[in-house]
Order: sequence, then structure tokens, then C-alpha cells
Amino acid sequence: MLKLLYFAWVRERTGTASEELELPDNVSTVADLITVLRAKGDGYADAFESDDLVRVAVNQNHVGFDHKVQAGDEVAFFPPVTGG
Amino acid sequence: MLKLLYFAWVRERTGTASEELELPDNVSTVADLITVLRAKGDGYADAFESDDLVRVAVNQNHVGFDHKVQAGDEVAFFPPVTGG
Amino acid sequence: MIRVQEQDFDLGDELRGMSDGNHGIGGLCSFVGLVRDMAGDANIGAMTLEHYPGMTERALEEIEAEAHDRWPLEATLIIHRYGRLEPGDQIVLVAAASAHREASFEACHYLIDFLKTRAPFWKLEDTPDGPKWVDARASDDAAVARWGKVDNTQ
Amino acid sequence: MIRVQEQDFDLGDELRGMSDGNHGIGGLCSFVGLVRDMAGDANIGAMTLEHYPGMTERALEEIEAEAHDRWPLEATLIIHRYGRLEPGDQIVLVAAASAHREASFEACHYLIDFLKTRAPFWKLEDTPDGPKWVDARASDDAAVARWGKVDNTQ
Repeated sequence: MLKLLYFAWVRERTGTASEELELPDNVSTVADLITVLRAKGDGYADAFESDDLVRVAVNQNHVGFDHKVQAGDEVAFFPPVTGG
Repeated sequence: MLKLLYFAWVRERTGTASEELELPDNVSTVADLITVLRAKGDGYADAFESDDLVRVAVNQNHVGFDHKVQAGDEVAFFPPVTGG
Repeated sequence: MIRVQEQDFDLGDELRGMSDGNHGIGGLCSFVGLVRDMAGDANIGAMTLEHYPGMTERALEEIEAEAHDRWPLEATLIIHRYGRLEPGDQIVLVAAASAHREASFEACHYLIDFLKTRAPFWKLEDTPDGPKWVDARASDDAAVARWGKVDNTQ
Repeated sequence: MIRVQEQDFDLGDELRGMSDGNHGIGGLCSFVGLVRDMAGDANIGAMTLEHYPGMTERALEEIEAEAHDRWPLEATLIIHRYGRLEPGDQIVLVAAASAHREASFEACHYLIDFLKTRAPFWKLEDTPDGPKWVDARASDDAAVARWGKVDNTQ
């Protein structure tokens, strides 16, 4: 199982702040996961429309799209941060 | 007339914080003035022992030893500043 | 020390708390970020700060630890607020205390630069055209690059 | 604004006074210098700050004006104390507020760097060997040189 989190406009587009997902067989990296998520519906397709705009954290660490994902991971998608 | 001020260890060596001095005829620059002051006694000689250690302000502006002095000026001598 | 909170903070109390009783501190540099009523060309009424609970604390602790690795610091403090904020409200405080002034300035600057690109906060501004997510700024990435460490995930 | 005074100041009140009601301020950077109980190798009990009344105010006003010429600042503040100070006491506060964080950091840093080499203050430290005038530091001149302006009278 993966725990998926969405923040800011990524959350608004997916329509959910968090969900659980059974790790699909063909998913080994964040990029693979995004491909699966895009197919979940228009909101998801919209959220992941452009790879340049979305950032990802696995287990609360910033990572690149080539980072591995595995069962039990907390994977969060969000826009570039704008705090401070 | 010149108004002379001394601060920190320059003051301790001259033994006075301020004094007035009739502008001597042979004094046109700060350097000339220092030569005159050195002759005023051991404390003054000690205060102006080394040009490198003393700083000067004329009318409350930092200046170099080649700065002109004229009657009515406030001339202050002190060590390099150490505030902040 | 790091804190992530909805409520406001008292700047004087916070800074006093860092230095009180530590006579090894010669310099304390702090930076406070405030909500401006003008961002870009838009008049901002207020904003809402969303964050990623858990990761936020983790990111701020990492940034703080990195600053302590780089400079000889006596104390550091990061406070970041979330929730709804009005113009003039305090958003963030970063501060660094050291025996030496240069270390306090550099560490404080480092804290805010890295916070800006690594701490998971997002600003939703009220504008005359409705709420709008603030875009990240290239200048913030440039500010981090200056510290000679490339964060290639951002 | 500049102030030269014997009495202590409340950091929170001073910084709040700079930003209160000015919603154009996005960042407020401040630096406080404190008396350390260790300077060089000597244990410092206390110190006495002597200054040049009149010239001090003039020098601080000039430094402040130069900062406003260089950066777009909403407010600046310099407070410097004189007289007898104990370890842990506040000596100096410099602060700069701007719409932008970089301007506030740079201006604040500039204020303290130039104050250190131009404002006529002298520290007399109590040491185990008796009172001792503090020597100026070459690093302070270097800090000023970095700003690309040579003050050849110091």
C-alpha cells in the first residue's frame, strides 16, 4: 500500500488531500506512479499535466522523479514551495 | 582658535578631553598640528607617538592627516573606532 | 529550535529567549517575513498558508542542522506560521546567534534562503480576481545556488 | 532613525515600531550586538563605551542615508548605547525593512559593517589585568571593503 498526499493546487485538481493506493505491479519509480495516476481521471490528468510544475517527496524527503517507490511509502505531490 | 578633542587612550595620554588652541602660524594641515602638539609635553608626545595609531576628525568628519585646518575648526584625535 | 504554528509570535520574547543567559553570544541576526499588501502587480487582501505537517518540521530541522554544521552557532530559531494571514502579519522568523557577527548574518541568511526552497509551504493569496496560488520565484533558487550547494530535487 | 543612548532598549518594541502599520514591508532584518564574556583570550567582566557626542549622531545618520541610497528601504533603525555594559547586555541594534528580503539583509549588514569602522565609539574592557582599550580589527576593515567603497581615512 502507498499513502498518497496532495497539496495546494495539486490537491485542488485531484480533488483529494490523501488516499491509499495498492502499489501497482508496473510501478517502480515516482515517474511510473505519475503515469498510473494520470489515468485515474481528468482531475489527475490535469494535476500531472506538466512534469515541470509538480514536485514530489517520498517519506517526507524531496526526491526526483526517478526515485524508487515501494509499499509503505508516503508519497506527496505538490507545486514548488512558496513559504517564508 | 581651534577646539581640540581627545578620546579613549589618546585622551588618557594627553591628560585632557578638550582644550582650545590659538591656531599657530606654521600650521596648515592636521600633520602640522600634530607636530605642534607633540611638543606640548611627554603625554602629548606619547599620544602622537605613532601616526599609524591615531585617527582624526575635523568638524566631525573623518579626514586624513593632509586635511587643512583653519581657525574655528573642531579637531578630534582618537584611536581606530571599536563600537558595534 | 523550530516551531510550526498557527498563532502569532512575539519577536522580542523569541529573540530574548535565544540570547538570555548565554554570554557567549556576540551577535544575533534575525529576519522576519511579513505579509505585504502588494505582491507583483496585485493588491493582496490576505493569504492562506497551507503546509505539509510532519515534513515541514523535518525540513526545518534539517536546514537548522545544516546551518550548525557550517557555522559556529550558539543558538538558532525558526518559526513559521500557517493558516490565514492578513497584510502586516508576521509569517516567518529565522534567527541565528553566534560569538561572531559574520557567522550570525550568514547563518540567518542561509536559514531563510533554504526555507524558501525546501520547506513545504504554499501561499494562496486573495486577489481582486479571486484566490490565486503564488508561483515559486526563480530568484529563490538563485539565492540557494549562491551557497554553493545544489538541491537538484527542487 | 538613529539613537545614541545610555539606557537599554527593548528589541521587540523597537522592531515592531519599525514595521507597524507599514504593509509595504515584506522583510525586516535586524542585528543585535551583545557584550560577550570572552573576547580574544581574556575573560571580560564588563566594559565601558566612550563615544564622541555630536559626531556619533552625524556618522550614524550618514551611514543610514547611504543605505537608503543603495537599497529600496521602507525603514531603518540604528541604536547604539554608551556607558558601562555587562556581559549579556545589548550594545547595538541595526535593522532594515524592505519590500524584499535581499534588500533588508544587505542593508542591515551594510549598516553594521560601516558603523563598526566609522562610528566614533571606543570600548574599554575590564580584564583580569585591569582595564584595556579594545584594538580595532583588520576584519572590520575587510568587511567594509567588500561593499566596494574604500574609506581611506580609516
